[in-house]
This record gives sequence, structure tokens and C-alpha cells, in this order.
Amino acid sequence: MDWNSWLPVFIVLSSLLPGLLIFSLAEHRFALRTTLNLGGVLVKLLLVAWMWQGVKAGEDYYFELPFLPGGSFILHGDALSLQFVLLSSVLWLVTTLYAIGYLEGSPLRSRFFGYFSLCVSATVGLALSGNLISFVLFYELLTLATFPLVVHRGTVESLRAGRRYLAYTISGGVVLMLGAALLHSLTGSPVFMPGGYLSPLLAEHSGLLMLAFVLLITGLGVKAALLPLHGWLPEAMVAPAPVSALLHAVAVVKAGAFGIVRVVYDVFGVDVMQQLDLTWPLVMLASATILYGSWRALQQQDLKRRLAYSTVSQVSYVTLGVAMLGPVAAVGGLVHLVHQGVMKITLFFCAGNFAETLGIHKIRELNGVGRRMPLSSIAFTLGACGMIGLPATAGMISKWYLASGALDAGYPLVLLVLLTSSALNAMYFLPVIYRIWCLPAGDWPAPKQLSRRFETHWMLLLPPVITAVLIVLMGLLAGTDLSPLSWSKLIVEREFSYD
Amino acid sequence: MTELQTLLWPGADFAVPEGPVALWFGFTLLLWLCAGLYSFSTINQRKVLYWSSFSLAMVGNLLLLLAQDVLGFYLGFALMSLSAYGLVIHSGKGAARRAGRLYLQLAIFGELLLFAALLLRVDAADGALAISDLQAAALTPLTLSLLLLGFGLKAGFFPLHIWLPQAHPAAPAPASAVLSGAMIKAGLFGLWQFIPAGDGLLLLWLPWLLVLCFSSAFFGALLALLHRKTKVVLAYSSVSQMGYLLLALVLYWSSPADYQAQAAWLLVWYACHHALLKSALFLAAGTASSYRLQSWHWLALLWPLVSLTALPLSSGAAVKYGLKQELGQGIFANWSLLPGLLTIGALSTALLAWHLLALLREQHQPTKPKLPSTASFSWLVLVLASLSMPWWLTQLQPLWWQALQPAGILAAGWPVLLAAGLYWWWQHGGRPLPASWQDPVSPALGWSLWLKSCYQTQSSRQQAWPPPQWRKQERRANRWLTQQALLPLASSTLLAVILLLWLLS
Amino acid sequence: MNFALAAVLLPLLAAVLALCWRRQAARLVWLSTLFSLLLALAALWQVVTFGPASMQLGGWQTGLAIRWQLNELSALLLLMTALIHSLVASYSLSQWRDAGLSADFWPLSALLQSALSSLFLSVDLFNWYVTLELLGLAAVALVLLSGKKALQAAMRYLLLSLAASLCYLLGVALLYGHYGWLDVPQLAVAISEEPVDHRLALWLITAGLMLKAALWPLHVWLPAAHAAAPAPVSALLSALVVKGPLFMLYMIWSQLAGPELAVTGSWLFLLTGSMALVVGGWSALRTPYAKVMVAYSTVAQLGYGLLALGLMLHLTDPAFTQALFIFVLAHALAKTSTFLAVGEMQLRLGGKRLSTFRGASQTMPLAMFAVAVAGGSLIGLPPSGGFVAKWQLLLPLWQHSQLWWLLPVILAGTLLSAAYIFRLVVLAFNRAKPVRPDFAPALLPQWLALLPALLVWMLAFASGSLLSWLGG
Amino acid sequence: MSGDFWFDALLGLLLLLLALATILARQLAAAVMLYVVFGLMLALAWARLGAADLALAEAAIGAGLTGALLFSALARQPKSLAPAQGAGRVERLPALLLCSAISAVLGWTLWQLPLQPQHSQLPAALEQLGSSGTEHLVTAVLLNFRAWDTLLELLVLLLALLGTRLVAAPEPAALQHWPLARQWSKRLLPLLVLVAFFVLWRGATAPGGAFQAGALLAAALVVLRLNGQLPALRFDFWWVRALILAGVLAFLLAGLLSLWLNWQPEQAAQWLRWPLPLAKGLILLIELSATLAIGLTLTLLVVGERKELGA
Amino acid sequence: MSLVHWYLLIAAGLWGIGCYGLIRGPELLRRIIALNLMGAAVFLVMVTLAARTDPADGVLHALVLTGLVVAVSATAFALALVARTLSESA
Repeated sequence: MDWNSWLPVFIVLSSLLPGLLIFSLAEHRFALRTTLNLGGVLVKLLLVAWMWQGVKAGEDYYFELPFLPGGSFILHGDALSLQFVLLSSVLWLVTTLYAIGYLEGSPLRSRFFGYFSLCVSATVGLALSGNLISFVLFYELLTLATFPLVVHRGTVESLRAGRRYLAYTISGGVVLMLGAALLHSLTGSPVFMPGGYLSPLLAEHSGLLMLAFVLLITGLGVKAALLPLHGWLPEAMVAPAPVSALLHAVAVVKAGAFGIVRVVYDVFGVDVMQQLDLTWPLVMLASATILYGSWRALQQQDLKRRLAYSTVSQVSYVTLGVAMLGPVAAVGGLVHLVHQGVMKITLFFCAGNFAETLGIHKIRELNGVGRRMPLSSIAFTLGACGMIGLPATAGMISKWYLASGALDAGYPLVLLVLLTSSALNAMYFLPVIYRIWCLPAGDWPAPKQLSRRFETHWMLLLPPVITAVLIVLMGLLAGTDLSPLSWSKLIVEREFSYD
Repeated sequence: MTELQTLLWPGADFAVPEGPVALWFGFTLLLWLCAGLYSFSTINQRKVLYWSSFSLAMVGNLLLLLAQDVLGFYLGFALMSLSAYGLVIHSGKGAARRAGRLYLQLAIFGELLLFAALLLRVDAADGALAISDLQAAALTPLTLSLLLLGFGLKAGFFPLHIWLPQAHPAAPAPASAVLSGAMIKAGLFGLWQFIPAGDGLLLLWLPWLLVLCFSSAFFGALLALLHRKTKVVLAYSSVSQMGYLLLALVLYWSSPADYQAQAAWLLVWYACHHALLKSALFLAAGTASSYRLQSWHWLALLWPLVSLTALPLSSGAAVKYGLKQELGQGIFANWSLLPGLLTIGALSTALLAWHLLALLREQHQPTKPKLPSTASFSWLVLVLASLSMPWWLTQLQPLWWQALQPAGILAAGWPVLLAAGLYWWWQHGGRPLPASWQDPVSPALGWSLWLKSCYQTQSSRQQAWPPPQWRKQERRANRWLTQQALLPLASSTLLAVILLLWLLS
Repeated sequence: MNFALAAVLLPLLAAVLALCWRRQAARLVWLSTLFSLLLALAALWQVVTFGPASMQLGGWQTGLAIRWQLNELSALLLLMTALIHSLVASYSLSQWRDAGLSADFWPLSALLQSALSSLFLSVDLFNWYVTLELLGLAAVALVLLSGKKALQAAMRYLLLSLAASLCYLLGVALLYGHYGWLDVPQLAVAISEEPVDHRLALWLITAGLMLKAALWPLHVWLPAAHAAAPAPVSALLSALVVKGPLFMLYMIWSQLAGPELAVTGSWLFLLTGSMALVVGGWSALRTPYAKVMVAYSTVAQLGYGLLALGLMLHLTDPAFTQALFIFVLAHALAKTSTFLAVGEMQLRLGGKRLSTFRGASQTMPLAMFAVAVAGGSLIGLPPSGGFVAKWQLLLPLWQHSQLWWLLPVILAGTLLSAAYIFRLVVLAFNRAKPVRPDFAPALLPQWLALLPALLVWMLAFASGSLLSWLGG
Repeated sequence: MSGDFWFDALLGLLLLLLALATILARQLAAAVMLYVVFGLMLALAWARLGAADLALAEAAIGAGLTGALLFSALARQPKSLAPAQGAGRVERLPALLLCSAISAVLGWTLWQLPLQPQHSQLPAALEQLGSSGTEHLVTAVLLNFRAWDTLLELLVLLLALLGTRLVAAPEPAALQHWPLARQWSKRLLPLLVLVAFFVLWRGATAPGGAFQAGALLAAALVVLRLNGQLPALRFDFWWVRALILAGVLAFLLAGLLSLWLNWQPEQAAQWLRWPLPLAKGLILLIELSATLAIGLTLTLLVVGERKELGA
Repeated sequence: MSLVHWYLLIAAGLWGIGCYGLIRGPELLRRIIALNLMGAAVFLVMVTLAARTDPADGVLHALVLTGLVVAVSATAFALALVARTLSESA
């Protein structure tokens, strides 16, 4: 059997099979479940590294299965998909560790980790999907796999959040399907090609193409939390911390952003977008989301809700970067896809630690946490500085490329938007850091002594530290070829053809 | 060191500084060491917040001097300005926290402006990240104003100084010494590095900058007189001195090509002179407020004042003379008014010095504990460095000698004497200042509070969409449909469908 | 053709034998369903390899004798009937002792299967009348199996289906009066030669069949009947019995309607389809009872069948025929799984209302998973069969701008179906106060309920060959 | 204006009047009575229209058995049932309008029907009659040309019985037997049985056949049962079940036999194609078993008690 | 106005009366009678159509006969069902 074509399948299966096995495990089989979980993660990382090195050397990984007439089920490992796969695999390892620590002793863990693995395999499948139909397929599976995680606690609020989440994502998925059907009726569903495959249709179907674009972007906009469709994200914060960490920092939100990148570059292509003059509405929408998200984050008193609204605004950076169609802006957008994931997951881990160890949910309860939980607080501070875009962090790199891309692509107003957004970020993150470090500690709402030597359970502490270090490394060592920045440059110059 | 680029962030490049920048790096390093030594003995070591901010600020300050690329410089600059916040709020009192908040808001605002400015410059130089490449690109009004604002907010001359008189008094003595001595100079260093001298637009704006310098100089000095606390007076004196430093920079920009190297050196000398004397004065003020001043302390205190008022024998005299000389070189050669303004400046600085001396003597309480020896040693090192400046700076000696000529002594001497007379008359004879003018509270704190309120508002929870209360009507409709009317309704619909369709087709 | 004939006769024989040996009835009928499944597969294989075949019953020439036509379409429908019957038979075999299902279920379901198979095969109008009548009576008898609570619903169902059959018979009589043919293809030839105004006949037949297939305006009898019936019966009713008349509507309207009548017919089906989607969906969303919700979902989903039929008449594009019968197949599998799972849960958790399903994902995870997966196909999420049907329905729509209003209707229908499916799924995740079954529920019935759901979930991957066979 | 015209006109009007009276009668018993008369008049109409078989069947099944069914249902109705109150005038008007419109449309369409049909299956049926094994056309169509319909129809009858078993209707009130009727039924039974089998035998050549014979047989059995002279025909007895299933079984066996007889290896088999020499015998066998089955089933349907039906 | 037309009109009238009975008839039994009337109407249509040719069309007669048997069995089942429903509700 041809290894090159089956590798993508194995990557998707490497989290699917453990997931299905875990479903069948009884609740007390702790050891087996952890080995399955971590084993799946490590195997996936190995395979991804193998494919990463292959793609760098120019290999082609292509798997095809007959699915619908005119559009088959394709898994295609190219540079862009690999970046997202690498991001989700690494963060899945970290989050699994965190989840095992977080859910110590709570019921229904087999079900949780089962759906957890399904969700990651859906994300990876979505990244590797080679044409629009397979993308829609994994997009829907992602919704179904993430829903049980959002309602894992089973309380009334989590159910209400779950309903709202489903209402948004299912209708988004359906609208996306409508768009895909429209394009499929025009040209079938060929493989994603750099420069898109719609230019021959431009002459007589421009109206339909615009409608398709609106449908696709609305469908993807739900998961990418664009302005009017972001309502579900803050509500979904009621989910347990590892869920809100992985899903709302990496899997679900990034799936939407990744989808927009695919649609803009590999379906429509740069020149079709310009001829149909579709770029400025997307830029306006993304900018509006950025500002709105940050402004609403200011008003939130609950820590996780503030982080959620900050996610709403940060993810639109990616959309903004991609929508400006400039090569530098594209690099900025793609690199921010990775950086925001790592930074936001750190913040969610720390928020989870504060909630789990000291029972802190509101921001005013954070006074003086720096003394009680120094490591988590440092990680939180680094994450926050990254979000604001202070130098020496990953946030700075992506903001720098986005801004210079904006100038290069001829959108000076976007620079203003980025600056205001950074100011707003500072306004809602710095008071939190100020409370953590500079105010005397009151008595904690529900203090728990989770571990003798460290401030909290080691499994809860290690992940945020790892990702915090990653933030700084990605910021400082952005030049190395391992860094997401150079990988994004490789993607842009290899896949987004600018003639 | 190009291979750094492949390791660190894109365009990362550091170089050992030589020429004027080396001196700048030298006195900054000296300042940080002395302040570190002083605070080592006076500030308790377990204050993690203070020490982490102190070390981060130091690293940032030194980094920005070494950086050859834009991102490196910006990294150092941001690190320094943001971590200085930790120093300002160290004491934890209400005033310190308010000053800290104002400082941080303005620092962040300055940061963003600088970010935009650097971006526009890099874009103008189409993507080149080395600072040297940026010099070639032409300045646009937007970029220039952003640069001036960004670095000005850090340098603290007249219109952008509002945070300085609040932050320095709130910070502990060594911190404010470093703040005044090294950190605000970084703003000036930025202006010097990023604004190319020969730019056409710059030459157009120079007269306005000149006005800015002198207004900052006079404003700082006069306002200092209104205040009773020594640290506030010193802060305002820094504002006025920054005016003079900006003047040196303006002269550097306006000087002809051949004279530019000399002008650069003059700028650095002035910066070094001011750094040493201001940090010594701040240490002195700090010591005066919480320790007993021994006799030799008074001497160590007097020499910076002498140097401040540019009396002969001091580095101040040499630098001031150099400044007068330079006035005559560039495009301002024919502006006759400038030398006069300089002398008025000297007069106001002298007045300020006397005011300061009076305040220090007033505050002196013999009952306070003795200053620890390491702290006094570091203070002494600073004073000696300032004292011996003409010696280890050989190029400064010709100017120093000329300042010692009788004409120089006379020119430097009369303003000090006149100021002494005026101050004595004002304190003892003339009408005292009306009470409302004493220690005026700056309106900036009010604005900062207003800004904080608008970003920490309470959000009202939106009410979930109420589910429709149709249960009653539905139950009635179902009961009617299933009990009585199902059969007649269904059969009549059947027939109606047939009839309707027959009519329609 | 032999395999198809055997597939019809085997259940008939099994029914008769089941009436003779009442004790062995269950195993006998169960075996007959499995064998008929194999026979149906063989028939499909035969049609695919040797092409369509037809048989005059009794060897007389066409017109006089009843004609059976076996093409890919009827072979597939035969296979669907056999598959659903074997699934339902094995489900009821595994749990009829605790569900208290009376032994009469077996002969009746065998008769139902043979009636349906002969309906899908024959192309004779009067033979359709007799099989339709047989279907109706068997269905009413099956509904009566759950005793007292089903009397009212069964009685109404019987009376209305009798009235509908009479309308259908009157239509057939008029057609015979005009053209003299009972054989549909021959009748089509006769109509095309010298067309006579046979509008009333066609409308009578259509109204009769619409009532039998519970299509929107004439659907009021269905929710009560399907909800009152025992679980396996309501699965059979919703999945198969409702599809027989729909198949007849397709055969009649695709061959007998003249061009201008087809336009009016298409507007009828489009409007009723849209109303079915919206009204059916809304009623499913609002009803507090679980099985009534699933029944209303049938009414809603039939809306898609109507839309496909209407579009096929309007735009004469074969894609819509494919969409119609992929929908019939996918809906049959999905509805069987939903009804079996909901029935099983209702039996174990002991309660008609939806609130008894609180926390079902903990207490009966397999059944809940079956409902979710089958629900995925009802909504039309990829890669399920429902998705393929909707996909085929959507593709040709984009070019015809005058039918733009169908897109929001389909979108509304999908969202409503998502609403009522996930209403149940979200309730199942409520861990606050789960309703506990009194003893460990048996796993086999839940696995059998899950099997059709998994089949329909993977249907998209087999859609290539399916669509080519339904190219029709 | 020959006598026929007046006869048909009168018969038609009478049918309409009887139908109206049945629907609008206040008491239910009167409605049932009027319906039975309507059935008889209808049989007369069939005879008038040249459908002798149908007249016989209508008289036996339509009027006779359906009437008996209605009366037994009437007997089972609980007395305490409050008379259903008639709906108000408003509701009556729309129904009236709708029905009159429908009948007008139907009448207008029927009026359009051509008096001479361009095509019908009659000529083809007549020429094939010779090779069908019977002389009488209706029997040939029923048991040869469209035998499958008849098999399904027998299944419908069986299904009706199975359904009634499931329903387990309430027992009618106990009857006190009228001695005159008992004597009368004892004399009548042999005659009825004889006529039934005569009608069955004649079906091969002239109007008659399994259904009419079955109906007569059922009538005989019903009369016996109502007079209490017939033991319970319990469904659980194997021979009762065998008899009920006789019709369907005979059909299936005959079909399988014919399949086996004219089996050609590569040719497609043809279902229900009686081999010519055996056709007459097979048809007769099927007719006989169908008669018995129909007779017993109808009896159980009309007068079957709960214990008999083995609910 | 030949014999065939006359009987067809009568059949149309019967159908209308049957429908009215089905919709309006208050009692269930009356509705079953109405159904039988509609059945009779349909069979009358078929028999009249058969009578249009000189030897009446035997095929139609067979169909009507099958229809009759189906009608009877359906009526029997319906009556049993109605009887049980009424006894339950009383």
C-alpha cells in the first residue's frame, strides 16, 4: 500500500481509534484510559513530524475515496494544513495532560475523553481535508463531537449554553453546506488549488459566486466568531476548563478561521476575490469584530467570559490578515493562527487553575494571587502580554506582520484598528495583572490544597508553564526554521500564488 | 552578527556601540549600577516586585542602546518603560498607585504611537529592519509627529511631561534617580537614532522644536519654584533640563555636515553631565528625606548643584559653553535672540538651585538614622564621576578650559549671584505666594481616573430570550382537533383538496 | 425476476404458516425476513447485471394480466422493505417478552411485507388498489396491538384510509372509462396518443394517495396512530407503509400527467412540501410527547419527498428522482432507528413525555447515541443519507432563479429538524436529575436500534452506486 | 317512452331517496333498515345493467351480510350512550356546499365520458377465454387472468378477521330463541347448502362463483348460530383455522404446483400460470376451498364471540 | 340522455350523499354506512361503464366483485372497531 497516500488517514485515525476504544472503557480503568490517550497523542505527533519533514522536502500526501458524484472524499497534506495539524496535535498533548489532572475523581471520564479524541480527530481531519465537501463533512463532525464536551457538566446553565452553541453551529454548518452545494453545482468539488479554481466561472456566474462567498463566510463565520455570529462563544465558557481551553482556543474557533483561509485562498483565489471586490467587506467585518470583542471584554466581570470575548476579537485578526490579500498580511494572519492558539490556551489553563485550586471565577477575587500561585500567575502574565502584543512575546510578531501587511496591502485604517485593539487589550488585561501582582490577597472563595510541593496538582501546573515558555520562544526565536513564522512564510510563498 | 537573524526574531542584530553611543551606554550602565547599589542597601531584598521590575528595566534600557534593528530597539524600549511601572508603585501608597496608573496609561499610549511610527518607517524603507537602513527613507508629517510624540512621552519635555512630576516623587530614591537619569534619556536617544539629520521636513519643523525646547526649559524651572517637596522640584528641574537636551539635539539636527560629529558628541556630553548630576541630586533628596545628612554629604550635595548651574570648574560650564559655541554654527547662526534666552535659562536654573538648597536645609532632621555606607559610597561615586568628567572625557577639556577663562567665569557667575539675590528677596522680603498656588495638583490625575472608569464599567447581563407561553392555546387546539373534529376535518380537507385542484388546473 | 417473486411469496407463506403454528410464529417470520433480505439482494444483483425484467402474472398479454416490473428502483425498494423488516423482526424477537407484544404481530408484519413488496413490483392500477387496501388494514391491525390506548387512533386511521381508497378507486374507474387500460405504461402510451381531459381522475387518485401517505394537508391521522402503536410497529409504519403511496404518486405523476397538468401538480407538491416541512417541524418542536415528536418528524421529512417530486415535475431533471428515492431510503433507515430507540427508552424509563429522557445519555447511552446518529441523517448532516438526498435536491436549484424561495424553506426545514432532534439530545445530557431505569436495560435491542442509524450514517460513501442505479 | 325508461328512472330516484333517508334518519336503527333496502335496490340496478354475478353477490354480501353486520353492531352498542347531538346549522351548510360541488363536478366529468369506449380489455379477454379453463368470463378473469388480485382479496378478508380478533368487540345481549325461527332454520339449512354448492358449480359456465356461494354458506351458518343451533367455531381449533386458511393455501399450492410443472431451466418463471390441461381442475379446487374459507370467515366476522375469536 | 348517463348521474349523486354522510354523520355507525354508500357509488360507476358494450365488460365486473369483498371485510373490521371504541368510551 502506498505509504504517502495512507499517512493522512493514519493521522486522523491515530486519535479516532483510541477515542472509540476509550468510549467502551469502564469508568475505573484509569491506567488503560491514560495510556490510550497519551499513546494516541504521541503516535499522532510522530506521524505529523514525519509528514512535516516530508512536506518540507516537497513530498505529496494525497488520499481519495469516492463519496458523492463529482466530489470525492480527499485528505491532502499540504503546508497550510500541516501547520494547523501541528498546532492541534501539540496543544492536544498539553490539554490531555491538563484534562487528566483537572478531572481527577469526577464522573463520566471515559465519555469525556472519548469525545475529546473524536473532537481532535475531527479538527485534524478538517485541516487535512482536500476539497470543500470533505471540509464540510469534518466541519459538521466537529460540531457534533464538541457538543457533549460543552454540556459535560450536565447542569442547567451548561445545557442552556449547549443549546445556544448548537443553534449557532448547526445553522452555520447548514449555511456552509448550502454554499458548498452552490459551488458543487457550478464546478463539482476539485482539490484545493493555490489560486483557487473559480476563475473560469467568473464571466457568467459572478452573481452566484458572490452568493456562494457570502454563504461560505457566514457558515464559517459562526465558528470563527465573526461579529453577529459570536454569541455562542461567551456562553460556552460554562464548560470545564480543558474543554474551553482546547475547543475555544484551538479546535472550534480555529476551524472557522482556517476555513476562511482555505475559502479565500484555495477556493476563490486572490484574483477572483479582487475582481469580485469581496475583500473590503470582509476586512470591515473582521475589524468590527476585533473592536467589538475587545470592547465587550472590557465589561465582563467573570474571568473566563472576558477571555472568551478576547478570543472573539483575537480570532478575527486571522480573518483580517487573510482578507487583506497581501503576502505579508497573510503571513501575519497565519502566524497569528498559531500564536493566538498557544497564548489563549495558556490563559485558559491559568484561569482553570485559579478556579480549580482557589475557586476564583470573578476578576475581583484575583487580588494577590501572584503570591499564592506564582507559576500560574507568571504564565498568565506572559499570556496576557502576548495578547496585548508586547515585544518578546509571540503576539508581537504576529501583530508586527499584520500591521506591516496592512500598510503593504494599502489598508492604513487597519493599522489604526490594530492599535486601538491593542490599547483595549491592555485596558482589560493589565488591571487583571495589576490585581494579581500588586494588590494584597483577601481570603479565597474555595481554597484547596491539591499538592504538597507545588501550588496545585502538577498536571494542572505543567501545561500552562510549557505553553508560556512556548509563547516566549515563539516570540524571541521567531527566526528559526522550526518557528511558526518561518513555516507561515513557507506556506505563503508556496501556496498563495501572487502573480 | 547576521546569523542572529536566523535564531532570534527577524532582523535581530546587536553590535558593540562605539563613539558617542559608547559613552551613552557607559554613563547609563554606571547610573544603573550605582542605583542598584544604593537600593541594595536601602530597599529590602525580599520585595520581588521591586527587584524584578528594576532588573527588567535595566535589561530593557541597555538592550535598546545595543540594538541595531527596529524590533530589538522596540523590545528594549517596551520592556524598560513597562517594567518601570513596578518601580513607581513600589511604595504601595495611594499617591504612588495613582501616579503609577497615569504613568502606565501614558506609557502604553506612547508604546502604541511608537509602534505605529516604527512600522511606518519600516514601510517607508520598504521592509528593511536595520536602523541604519531607515535613515535613507524620507520622513512624512505623520511619521515625524508620531516619533516625536512616542519618544517625547518617554523623554518628558514640556507638553508631554505630565506623568514625570507625579511618577518621580512616588518612586523610591534610587528608582527615581534611574528614571530621571537613564530612562527619560532613552526617549531622547530614540529621537536621535530614528530621525535622520538631513531630512527636509525636519528642517522645516526645527523652529517650532526650538520654541518647544525653551518653553520646556522655562516652564520646568518656574513651576519647580511653586513646589515645597524636594523630589517634585527635582522632577520639574528634569523637565527643564530635558528642554536643554532637546535644544542640543535640535542644534545637532541643524548643524552643517562637517560640524555634525562634534554636535553629536556635545549632545552625549550634555546627556552624561545631566544624568550624573540629576541622579546624584535625587539620591541626595532621598537621603535627606529618610536619613541624617552628615557633613561630607553636604559637600556631595553641593557639587551637583554647582554643576547644574554650570559654574566654572564643573562639567556643566564646559557643556554650556559648547552649546553657546554651537549656537553660532547651524542655521540659527543669525538668530540673535538665542544667546539671551540661554542666559535667562541659566538664571532660572540658578534660582531653582537656590530654592532646592533652601528646601534641603529646611528638611534636614538630625534625628534620622545614618545612611548605610554602601549607599553613601554609591552616591559618592556618582558625585566623583560628575566631578572628574572633564578629565576622563579628553575632548571636553578645551571647552572646559575656555569656560575657565575670565570672560567665561564672569558670564557664568553673574546669573547665579543675581538669582541668589532675587531668591533671598522673594523668600524674606516680597509677598509670599498665595496659598492656592502652593503645590498645585496636576489635572492629569483627574483625566486618568476618568479613563479608568470608562474601561471598567459593569456589564448588564442580557436576559435570555423568554420561551413562548403558547402551551395553553396548543393544548386547547389539540384537544379540539383530536376529540371532536378530526374525522369531519380530515374528510372535508380530502374533498376540498380534490375540488380545489380540479378548479385550479 | 424469480428472486423478486420469491421475495414476495416467502413472507406470504411465512404468514400463513405462522397462523397455523402459533408457537413457532416468531422464529418462522424472523427467518423469512432474513431469507427475503438475501432474495432481495439477489434480485438487485440480477437487475444490475442482466438489466430490468418484467413478468405478466399468469402469462396473459399485457392489459389483461397484472404486470410486475423489476428495475433498479423497485429492486432497491424491495431491498429496503426486506432490510427494515428483518431489523424490526430481530428487534421485536429480542424484546417482545418484556414489551408484551402479542403473537399476532408476526403474521401481520409478514403480510405487511408481502403487500409492500408486491406494491413496489406491480405497475397495475387496480392491483395497487388491492395492495393499498391490504397495507391499510394490516397497518390498522398492527396499531391495535398496543391495546386500549390505540383504539381511537386506529379507528380514525381506518375510516380515513377507507375513504381515501374509495377516492383512488373512483379515479382508477374514470381512467379505465376514458382509456380502457389498467397497466400504467400502456395507459401512458394511450394518453399520449389521444389525450382526453382526465384531470378529475388524476386529482382523485392524488388526493387518495396523499391521505394514505400522510402528506401535509391530509396528515392529521398519523401522529396519533404512529405514537399509539408499539415501537416496532410505529417503526414499520413510519419507515415503510407511508412510502408505498409516495412511490405510487411518483409512478403515476411521472407517466400519466400531461405537460400542463404536470406544472399544476408540481406547484401543488412544492407548496404542500414546504408547508409540511415548516408545520411538521414546528409541531414536532412543540409537542411534549416523545413518540408524537418522532411521528410529526415523519410528516416534516415527507416534505422533502414532496419537494423532490414537485421539482421533478417542474424541472424534469433526473437528479430529483434520485433525491426522492435516496430520501425514501435514508428516511426509512433513520426513522426505524429513531422509533426503535425512542420506543426502547420509553419502555425502560417508563414515561411517554420527553422529560422522562432526562439524563438518558448516562442511563441508556447506546439508545441515545442511536437517536443522535439517526437524527443527524434526519437533519441532513454529512456524510449521512439525508445529506446526500438534500445535496441532490439543492444542486439543480441554483440555476433556476424563479424557485429562489425554496432555499429558505429548505434551510428553515433543516433548522427546525435540528431544533427538535437536539431538543431530545440536549435533554439527555442533563446530569442534574437523571431518570433511572429500575433494572439494567438489555443491550441487544439498543444495538439493533443503532445498526440502521450507522447504516444511514455511512450512506454517503455508497451514494455513488446508489445514485447511478436510481438514474431512472 | 318504453317501460324500461320508467323502470330505470324510478329505480334511480329510489336509490337516491333511500341514500338520503339513510343519512338523514334520526334513529340509527331506521338508518340501518333503510340501508338494507338500499342494498336490495342496488342489486336490482346491477341486474338491470346486465351484471348478473354482481346482482347475486350484492344481494348476498352487500345487503345480506352487511345488513347483518350492521344489526349486530347496533346490538352491541351500549344503551347508556348519549345520543350524539346534531351539529348546529352553520356547520351543516359548508359540508352541504362542498358535497354538492363535488357531486356536480363528478357528474359533469362522468357526462363527458364517451358512450362507446375506444378501447377496453373485453375483446382480448373474450378471445383468450377459450384457453382459460372456464366458459364464464367473470370467473375466468377472477381466477385466471387476474388471479393475483383474488388471492390478495382473500388475504384482505383474512386480515379483516385477524383485525376483528384483535379488537375483541363487546358481546351482544343474550338472545332468546324464537321457536318458529328454529324450526324454520332446520328446514332451510339443507336448501341453502344445496343452492350454495349449485351456485359454486354453475360459476364455471354462468354467473355464480366462490364469493356468492361463500356468502350463501355464511348466511346459512349465521342463521344457525343466531338460533343457537351451531356450536362455537373457536379460532383456536386447528380445523377452523385450516378452513379459514383453505382459500389462500389452495391458491398458493396451485401456484407452486403450476410453477413446478412449467419450469424451464433458463426461462423466467411465470407465477399463477395454470398449465392448460389442469386449468379447469385447479380452478374448481380453488373455488371450492375459497367458498368454504369465505363462508367460515364471514360467519366469524358477523357473529363471532370473544371466546370464539380467541382474543 | 341514455341509460348509461342516467345511472352515472345517480352514481354522482350517491357519491355526494356519501361524502355528506361521512363529513356530517354524527354517529360513527352512520359514517360507516356513508362509506358504504360511497363504495356503492363507485361500483355503480364501474358497472355502468361496463354496460356500455354489448356483452357487458366482464373484466370490470370481476373488479367490482373484488371491490365488494374488500368493502365487506373493511366494513366488518370497522364495525368491530367502532363497537369496541364506543364500549370503551361509555
